[in-house]
Amino acid sequence: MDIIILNNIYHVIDAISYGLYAFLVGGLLLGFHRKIIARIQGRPGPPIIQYLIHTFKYYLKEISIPITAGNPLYIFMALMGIMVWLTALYLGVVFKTSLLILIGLYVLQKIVEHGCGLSSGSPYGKLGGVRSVFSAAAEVPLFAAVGIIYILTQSLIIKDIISYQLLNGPIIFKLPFAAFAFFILLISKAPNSPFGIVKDKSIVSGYITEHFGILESLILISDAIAWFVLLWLFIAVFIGPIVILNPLLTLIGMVILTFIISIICALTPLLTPNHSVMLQILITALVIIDLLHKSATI
Amino acid sequence: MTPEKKSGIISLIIGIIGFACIIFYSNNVLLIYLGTALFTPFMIYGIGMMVNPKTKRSEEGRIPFRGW
Amino acid sequence: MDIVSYMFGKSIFVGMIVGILSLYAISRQKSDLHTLLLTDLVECAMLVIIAAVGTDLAEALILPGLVVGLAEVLAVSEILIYRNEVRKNNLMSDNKKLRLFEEFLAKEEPYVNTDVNFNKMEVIYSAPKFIGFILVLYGAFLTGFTGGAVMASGLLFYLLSQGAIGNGVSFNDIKHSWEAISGFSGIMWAFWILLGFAGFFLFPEHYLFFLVITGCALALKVGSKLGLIGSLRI
Amino acid sequence: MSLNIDSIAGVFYGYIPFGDIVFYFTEFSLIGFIIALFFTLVVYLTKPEKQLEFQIGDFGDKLNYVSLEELKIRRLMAIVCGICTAFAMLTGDLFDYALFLAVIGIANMGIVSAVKKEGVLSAAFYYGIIAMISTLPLFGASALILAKTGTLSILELAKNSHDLLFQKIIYAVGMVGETGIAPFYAAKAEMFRAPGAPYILMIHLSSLLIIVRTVEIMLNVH
Repeated sequence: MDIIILNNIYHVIDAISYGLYAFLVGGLLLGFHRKIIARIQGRPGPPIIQYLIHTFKYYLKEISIPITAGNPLYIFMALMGIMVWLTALYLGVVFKTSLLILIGLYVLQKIVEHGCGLSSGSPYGKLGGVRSVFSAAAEVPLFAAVGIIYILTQSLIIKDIISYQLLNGPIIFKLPFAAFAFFILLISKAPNSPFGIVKDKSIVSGYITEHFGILESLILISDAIAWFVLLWLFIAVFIGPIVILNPLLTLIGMVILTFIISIICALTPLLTPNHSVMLQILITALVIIDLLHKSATI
Repeated sequence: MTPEKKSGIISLIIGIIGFACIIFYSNNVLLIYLGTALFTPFMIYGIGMMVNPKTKRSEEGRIPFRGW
Repeated sequence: MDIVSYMFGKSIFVGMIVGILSLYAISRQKSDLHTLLLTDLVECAMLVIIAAVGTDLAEALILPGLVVGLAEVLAVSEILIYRNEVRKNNLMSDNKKLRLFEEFLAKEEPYVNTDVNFNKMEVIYSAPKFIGFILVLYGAFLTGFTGGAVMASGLLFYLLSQGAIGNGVSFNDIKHSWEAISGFSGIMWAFWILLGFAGFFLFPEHYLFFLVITGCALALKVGSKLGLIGSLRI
Repeated sequence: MSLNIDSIAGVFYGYIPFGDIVFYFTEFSLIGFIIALFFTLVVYLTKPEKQLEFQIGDFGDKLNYVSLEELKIRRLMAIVCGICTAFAMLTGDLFDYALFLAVIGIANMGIVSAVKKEGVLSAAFYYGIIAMISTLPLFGASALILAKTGTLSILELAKNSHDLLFQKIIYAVGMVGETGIAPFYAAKAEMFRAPGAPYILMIHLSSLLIIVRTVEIMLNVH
């Protein structure tokens, strides 16, 4: 009996340390992202650990629940962000289960954005939430990409996808459209991205306008974990075991990906909501045509 | 007690109960990991509310939202 | 080739054509009401396609499909009516702006219409009688203890619904009916035990006759006994 | 049983034989089921927000008042929507799934039907029209699959290949219309402007979970 409990405690510590690792790496990468954008724009920029410093600073700030908020949804949404991404981290990175579950969890991130915006009752948050619903078009290519991957590998379990790549080489050369769709998703998740209509500065801070103090800190934590998980997923699904089986190489791959995305984010302007949605629908159409072509030939 | 403090205490209680459940009554590794994912945020929020400084505002409690 | 397989392709074709034609009509339509009616036509086309399969399973699928379609028509038409009402009100009253946090300052409660006269509905009067009658009849047909329970549920339902409508009787009437039903139940008990049950053992050769008496008397006894609860008008 | 469900939705835990309608559990469907139920609970517990709107071309904000009568209908509808979503995650019957989708559509309309804003009601009306039209491809495709294979059970359909590409495309089109995503959601996104956060959120959650689940079904049935 005692051994089981000790084992359980060991597993819990294991899980928490995984989460902490993901948070630290994701936070550093996001700080790096900010630094590169600053350098490209000719500014010195904040130090790389700025993201982590922000998180700890907000963690020690008091909050006050707005009079218009709908509780407990208002607080629960911030917690849900971390829940979603920790679950994605464990199911994807640790247990390597189905890709479909991870896509489902990514979709829940939309619920978090929408819920944060709506539950506060603030018009700015509301606009951020409604824009988040609009940009749900970014997920549709993802589903098509999942279909394409399934047709190629006959499996959606990440473990199987990795072992497929061990035999046949990286998927990115075989399915460029699916990889492109996934890459667009990464870009739209990055801060200051051309698709970042949700956190547009013209609507104050978008959906996190009302989530300040410790709640903002929670959202920052979840964003850092999300960045780690999404980068890992891209590398695991499209580039494969050469990079993913060695933690150090994985880290280097993440840094390179972040670097590419930062350059894209720094050099492109923010699109207006309708242009952003139109572009995403265009990519969707492209990927769906690819899916139909692939499934018709098989 | 302000509603903020109250929410912190409630989430701390939920977190502690949840962690006790997964440590004492679970024998599946996947379940332990998912339980950790579910209850860690409650713990983080609860502890954060406990270490929050005392407010310096004269009227403690609810205010209209920040964008106003 | 049987008739179902012969007609399958043609039925599907007809369904699709009806669907596409009504979509075209919807696109040309300006009035919301007409749009709604034409949408119902699309649902009919959906039923045609399901019916084209022509098996038992397809038959079982048509009904839920129809019900869901009707429910959607009802919901959408309800929204249409409500929208038109709101639009009319908006046109009549000039858009007055609410003050900030007026809700926390205002004292009066919003008006909720509670005095709806539900008793005017015909179904409230006719349905309980019919359901009660069917249940009593079915209970008599079943006989025995189960039959008694079914019968009693019919009686109970009828009496309770009468009470709910407010169609109640005076206290004296209740007393009389209570006495009458319990007396009847006692007689039926005697029938069951003495005539049926004892006779069953005394004259085994006429078992069928006594069995029928027992069954019927038991049904009536249980039915009337449990039906007594209904006359309490809880 | 050698199923490719294992390689799509994670570990296959088993099924409940409820007559024709078989509910089956996989890792994916269990997580979806629990999320939907959990969210329904949160929505039930949450007090509604009090929404402020800014005025265009004017100063000052407008506070949206939500009456009690309006709230009760919406809460009921949100709970119906959540329960339907939860069981749509588990069901193993194509027609049953289509029915759940239609009921979710009705519940979505019900959530916004009591709102006293003309724009929201118009959006709900157009969404309802699209949802009704898309019952044709949705139910029609399941009927076509029934005609071609003789079964509607996803577990049966997953066992061997039936060449159902065309039917699957029609089914997916029906789902897209019913949940009101990408090309159709111009109508639906307007609905989100209605006041009353937790209930409106249920619309979004149900449609997103349904999309993921549909992808799973489309991959399973082949």
